[in-house]
Amino acid sequence: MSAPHEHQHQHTKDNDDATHDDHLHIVPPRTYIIVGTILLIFTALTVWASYLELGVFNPVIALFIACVKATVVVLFFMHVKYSSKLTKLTVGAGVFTFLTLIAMTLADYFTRAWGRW
Amino acid sequence: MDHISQVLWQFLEKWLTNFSLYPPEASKIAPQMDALYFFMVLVSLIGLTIVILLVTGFSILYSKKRHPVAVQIEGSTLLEATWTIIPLGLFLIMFVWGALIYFRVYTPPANAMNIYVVGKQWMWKAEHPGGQHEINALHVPTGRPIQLTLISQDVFHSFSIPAFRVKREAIPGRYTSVWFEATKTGTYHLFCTQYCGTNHSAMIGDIVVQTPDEYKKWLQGSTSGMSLAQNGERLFASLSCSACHNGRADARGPALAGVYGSKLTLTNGQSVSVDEAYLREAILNPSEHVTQGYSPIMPTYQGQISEDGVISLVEYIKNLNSNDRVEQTLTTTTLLPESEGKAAAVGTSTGQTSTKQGMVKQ
Amino acid sequence: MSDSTVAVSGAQAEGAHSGHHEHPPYQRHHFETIEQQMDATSFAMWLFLLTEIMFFGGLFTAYLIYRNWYYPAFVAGSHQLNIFWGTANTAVLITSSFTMAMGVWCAQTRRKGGLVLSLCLTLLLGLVFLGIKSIEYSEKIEKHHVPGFHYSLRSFTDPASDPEIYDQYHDKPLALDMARHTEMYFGLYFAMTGMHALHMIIGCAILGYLIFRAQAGDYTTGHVTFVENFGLYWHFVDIIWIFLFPLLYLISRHG
Amino acid sequence: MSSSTIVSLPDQSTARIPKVNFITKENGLLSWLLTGDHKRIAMLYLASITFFFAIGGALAGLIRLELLTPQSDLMATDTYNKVFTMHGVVMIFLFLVPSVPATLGNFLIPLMIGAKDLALPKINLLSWYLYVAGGILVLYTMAAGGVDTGWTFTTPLSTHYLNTNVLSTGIAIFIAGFSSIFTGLNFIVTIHKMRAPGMTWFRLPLFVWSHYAASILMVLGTPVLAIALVLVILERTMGIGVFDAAKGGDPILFQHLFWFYSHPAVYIMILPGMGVISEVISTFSRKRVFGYTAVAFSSVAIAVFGFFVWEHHMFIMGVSSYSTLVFSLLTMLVAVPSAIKIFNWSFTLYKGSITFETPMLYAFGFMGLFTIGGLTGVFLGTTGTDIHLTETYFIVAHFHFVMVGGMLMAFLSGIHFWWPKMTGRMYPEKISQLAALITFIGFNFTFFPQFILGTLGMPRRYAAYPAEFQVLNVFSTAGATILGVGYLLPILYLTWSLRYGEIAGSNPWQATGLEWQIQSPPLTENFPEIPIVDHDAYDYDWLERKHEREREVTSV
Ligand code: HEA
Ligand code: HEA
Ligand code: HEC
Ligand code: CUA
Ligand SMILES: [Cu+2]
Repeated sequence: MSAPHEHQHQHTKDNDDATHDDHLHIVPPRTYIIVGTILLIFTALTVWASYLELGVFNPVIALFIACVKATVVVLFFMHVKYSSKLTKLTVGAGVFTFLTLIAMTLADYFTRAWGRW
Repeated sequence: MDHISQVLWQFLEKWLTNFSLYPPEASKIAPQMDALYFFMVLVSLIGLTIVILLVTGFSILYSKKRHPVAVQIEGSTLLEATWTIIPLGLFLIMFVWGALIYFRVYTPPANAMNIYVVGKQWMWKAEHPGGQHEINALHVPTGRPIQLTLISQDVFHSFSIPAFRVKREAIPGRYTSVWFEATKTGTYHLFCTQYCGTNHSAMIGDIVVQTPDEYKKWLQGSTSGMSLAQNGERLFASLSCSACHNGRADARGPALAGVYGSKLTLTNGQSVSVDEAYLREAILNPSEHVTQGYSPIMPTYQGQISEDGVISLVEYIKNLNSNDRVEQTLTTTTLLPESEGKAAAVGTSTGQTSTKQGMVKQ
Repeated sequence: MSDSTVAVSGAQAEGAHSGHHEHPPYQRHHFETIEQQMDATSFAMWLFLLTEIMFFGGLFTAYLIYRNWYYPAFVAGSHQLNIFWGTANTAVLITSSFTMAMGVWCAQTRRKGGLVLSLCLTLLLGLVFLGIKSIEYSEKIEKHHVPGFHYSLRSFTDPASDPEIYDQYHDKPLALDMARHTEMYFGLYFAMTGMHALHMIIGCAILGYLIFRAQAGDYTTGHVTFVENFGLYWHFVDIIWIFLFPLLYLISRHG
Repeated sequence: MSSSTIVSLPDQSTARIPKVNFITKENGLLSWLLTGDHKRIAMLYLASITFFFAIGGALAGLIRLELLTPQSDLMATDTYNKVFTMHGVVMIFLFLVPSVPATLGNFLIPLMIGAKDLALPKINLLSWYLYVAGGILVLYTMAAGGVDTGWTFTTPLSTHYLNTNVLSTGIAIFIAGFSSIFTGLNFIVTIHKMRAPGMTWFRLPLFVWSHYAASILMVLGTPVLAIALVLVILERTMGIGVFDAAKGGDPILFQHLFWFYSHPAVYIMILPGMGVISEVISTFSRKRVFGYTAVAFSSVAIAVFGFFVWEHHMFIMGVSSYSTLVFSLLTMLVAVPSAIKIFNWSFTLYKGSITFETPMLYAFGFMGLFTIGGLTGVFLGTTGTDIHLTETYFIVAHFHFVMVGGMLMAFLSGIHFWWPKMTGRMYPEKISQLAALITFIGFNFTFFPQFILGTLGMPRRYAAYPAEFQVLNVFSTAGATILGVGYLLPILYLTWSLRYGEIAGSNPWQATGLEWQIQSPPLTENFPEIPIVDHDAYDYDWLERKHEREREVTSV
């Protein structure tokens, strides 16, 4: 089998953000199987949790589980755990802007209830 | 030639008489707003002058002729810090000052006289508490804080009185408010400043500021019979509100006397203070904020009362200080024809969301 | 004189294409090395996914506001969704993500058969997802729960008229004003799942193309970028669903 | 300051345009329509945005004509509404957003960082086609009777109360938006991954930094506009209710989504222009930009803070007063980096050796007009004064000062500056200086009176207005006429110069950027051999040394 080496350093230039070994990191199928199973288990978990009477914690738990699942997908299926800083930063920037949109918009909606608009 | 110069002269004259550079200051807030405005103009002029002086000065001093070889300079932390911090400081002053004015403009004093304004494509309708209606005009007295409670029947509009330096958007589905105290008599422009479709530019009118005496006279001269509260009372009866809100011990709904201005606790634990906006919500979307101790049985009146009708009801409830008046409506209900009372109580069964149906005549 | 200031003189221009190092056939001319090309394309894919995050961000914002305002309507609306189909679909999609990840692995390790198989499975699961989704949609259409098209409030003002759901949750009837807001719930439901389904459809189309090329052996000679990038897309669509599922289906399921 | 002290043109009798260059490389329409070359795509963009600028300008002319008299006599009010809507849509989405980035940015970024092309040439071409598709849809909209929502698409007006072509316009902008996303995405990838050896982040020309910042905004902001438009379309076709107060929706939510894009969009529009100004001012004062790092980081700061201020477009629209505090404060913060830039540019002139060619004149125009425009933006960002000034001609004046006085001046500055590089030929210097002057004068005549009109309270989007505003409006219209001449001139003489202009040689301005060290027009592959960069941006000593070395070589 002609699989490339897992860590092959080949710096062509001094680009600070280029760590060239990312692409060649091959995640073994075992990891995928574990991750896939975890995801299925968490799916069952979240359905089960939704039948419990937890008040405000129902959505909290549902979202928490969803976040865990999403993180696992991003880290392993999407290889971010093995990727360059740049990729991690990119994901971070996306999540940050997404939260900005939501949080700053809701800031208007929640403070309207304080009485003045 | 002669003819032409005459025309020209007329034109010029017309121009000169129709020319102004600054709007009149006709409200209490206007001088305060202008103080800030001129402060900002001043800062801007200084800033602009500095920039212009720098650019032209250096251009002259260091033109290629005078200064053939450039001296390379990296930068200067001190200078850069200066022009970061000074503008920032000035901007922050403007922010604080501006915010103070903003809150003043949008926080009506408790003793303000309330006038309702309904905007719709393409006219303004003002409703005085005494029941006087005005279209594209608003009469107000000097020396008295006036609160406007605004709502739109369709799209966004904006109620703008440049001479007062106040402006507030009238939005669909929710009351907004603004207040002012006029100081100078006269007639001023009223504009709709939010783009609202074809005749946006025709949605204009006059603000007539009168002395309190003149205003009183005007009020008397233009009463149309019923005050808002009286009209509300009529509606309260005809829509059978009094069937539940009759103030009796066995009533299905809470007594409404004195509810305005009080604080209510809702079933979801929230506490709300009852203002015009809340009353409107309580009538149109009752099940969204159910008062503690009651069940959500009150039907929605959405789509059955026009905004003017809601305003009358709100004004009526606001002025309910004791339950006597409600008792009276109970007697009037029985006098009214059956059908009108019924028409309002339906609505639970149909799944229609149309807003046009079942309007009760005002 | 200025012509002579050219850092790279014109004479060299002729020799521009005298390739001095070996390039794999799939390397584009303007990249120096194949690593640079792979880096660039995968970075571009990530940036594209950022735009997708923000695209759905607008929908999530709308959802959060209205769910907060009209909670009872959203609960009643969510009871109309079939939790079995929802869960099944989540499982299907997660599995497809897994097969996609395996596909990438096969491409990386140059296993052509495995790659084609994984891609086919992924496509199959994607289609199953869409199939289930269309079953769910048709249920809504039958019940007149599509906003704007003779939307019916009956299931909410009179839950008992909808025995299937009523037997499960024993919902109390909603007041008319609140019941009307279920239309908002379904509006968002269709907007969100519709946008998601659109992404799935595009994904399936690309998968078809990928399978075709993989069959020809295109991705098992070291040129895996396209497969990898498509994998990123597919996983992203999966993540969106991971959030849509609890938000839309699992609001207050307890009776 | 007589003509062109800095220009070092080759001897016109012997000079030739290099036979092999990106323009002559291939012939035929198809070779342009299917090209992957960033320089050719830039030219395609240049032609198409000029076309749309002419349309937008013609519509502006109609606006100004109508406003000559207080009554709505030239056209009916709804025609007027359509005219300003199409003017806004065309100018913003089809002209100003792509103006500098898609033409100059496209052309120059690979050259400046020493790359052979953008990272994704096909996506680049796709983005042009998307632009064209969006443009055609806008043209279709106009032909089909136009749309009168205003460029801001305010709900529920756009969703429930108009029966004009809202859908086709919405789709057009949606598509044009993706064109912009792809441009931004391409730039970010290119700047990260394609820099030549030695071209570190802090050696990048500031033009590249500002495009990087603008690209971040394009990538993260535009999709929110897209989803806002999708929701408008769904609301119009299905009535899903999210923006419909009658169904419990909140029309203000649309404003949030729209301005979440459209505020950052104003920085998408200005940042690339600021990049141009950095290059031009440095070149014509022969000095490195004062405080390079501060200017570079201020671009990024504008981009980041730009995401947190959108609500300042909604201060009186019924948002919570408490949230206006936050957004107003952040608006003040975002204004500071712009001030930093203005002062740093001013001090770049200090102890320089300044000449006054056309690009520099436009740059000076930019500095003055953008300062006015920006400072009046602060008036609007201050909650108190915004109450009086919002939705009046004060806003119209504010944004024309920043967009026309700022960005359009910067665009023209850049076009003149890099014209010799792009085409290999010079334009007639005297006429172009005159045009710059005319533009400046005409501009001030057109838009300065509008500040006064706004303070007086004249509302925007009015086809008819009270008679006392007429004098100032006549001024404004007269100014617009001058302005129109000012814009027509460059179109004419630049076209003329394509054929008859003097041969420019590779570096007529003696500028330091990498793009100036290769032939003009450049080769298709830009650099036959990827350069190795060993000096900072704006290193005029390096240029000097290089010339010296070359002289030695030739004299030996
Ligand atoms: C290129 C486009 C562009 C740019 C760069 C800007 C820049 C800014 N804009 Fe503007 N804006 C628009 C385009 C733009 N704007 C448009 C199109 C609209 C209208 C949309 C519509 O409704 O149709 C608008 C509307 C608009 C509003 C909404 C008004 C309303 O609807 O009520 C506001 C409010 O805060 C605002 C603020 C600002 C501010 C604070 C800046 C700042 O970034 C400016 C910063 C710059 C400076 C501050 C100048 C430099 C400073 C100095 C040189 C310092 C001087 C020295 C001292 C103070 C000592 N703008
Ligand atoms: C990039 C953006 C941009 C540019 C460049 C311009 C340029 C101009 N704009 Fe505009 N404008 C906007 C963006 C822009 N505008 C926006 C976003 C709005 C808000 C819309 C809304 O409310 O929804 C607006 C609104 C607006 C109004 C307010 C309308 C109202 O509220 O009622 C006015 C009024 O004077 C105006 C005038 C002008 C003028 C005189 C020019 C001049 O600078 C134009 C000068 C150019 C020319 C005159 C053409 C040059 C000549 C040629 C290219 C030759 C070829 C021409 C032909 C063959 C015909 N514009
Ligand atoms: C079927 C009975 C019924 C009718 C008819 C009815 N209401 Fe109510 N109303 C209630 C009940 C019960 C409540 C308390 C629960 C709640 O807040 O929804 C209430 C609450 C209110 C409140 C909120 C104040 C408070 O103390 O909670 C207002 C205001 C109000 N009603 C006004 C009206 C008006 C105006 C009408 C007629 C147009 C009307 N109601 C018709 C039953 C009714
Ligand atoms: Cu009403 Cu404009
Ligand atoms: Cu803004």
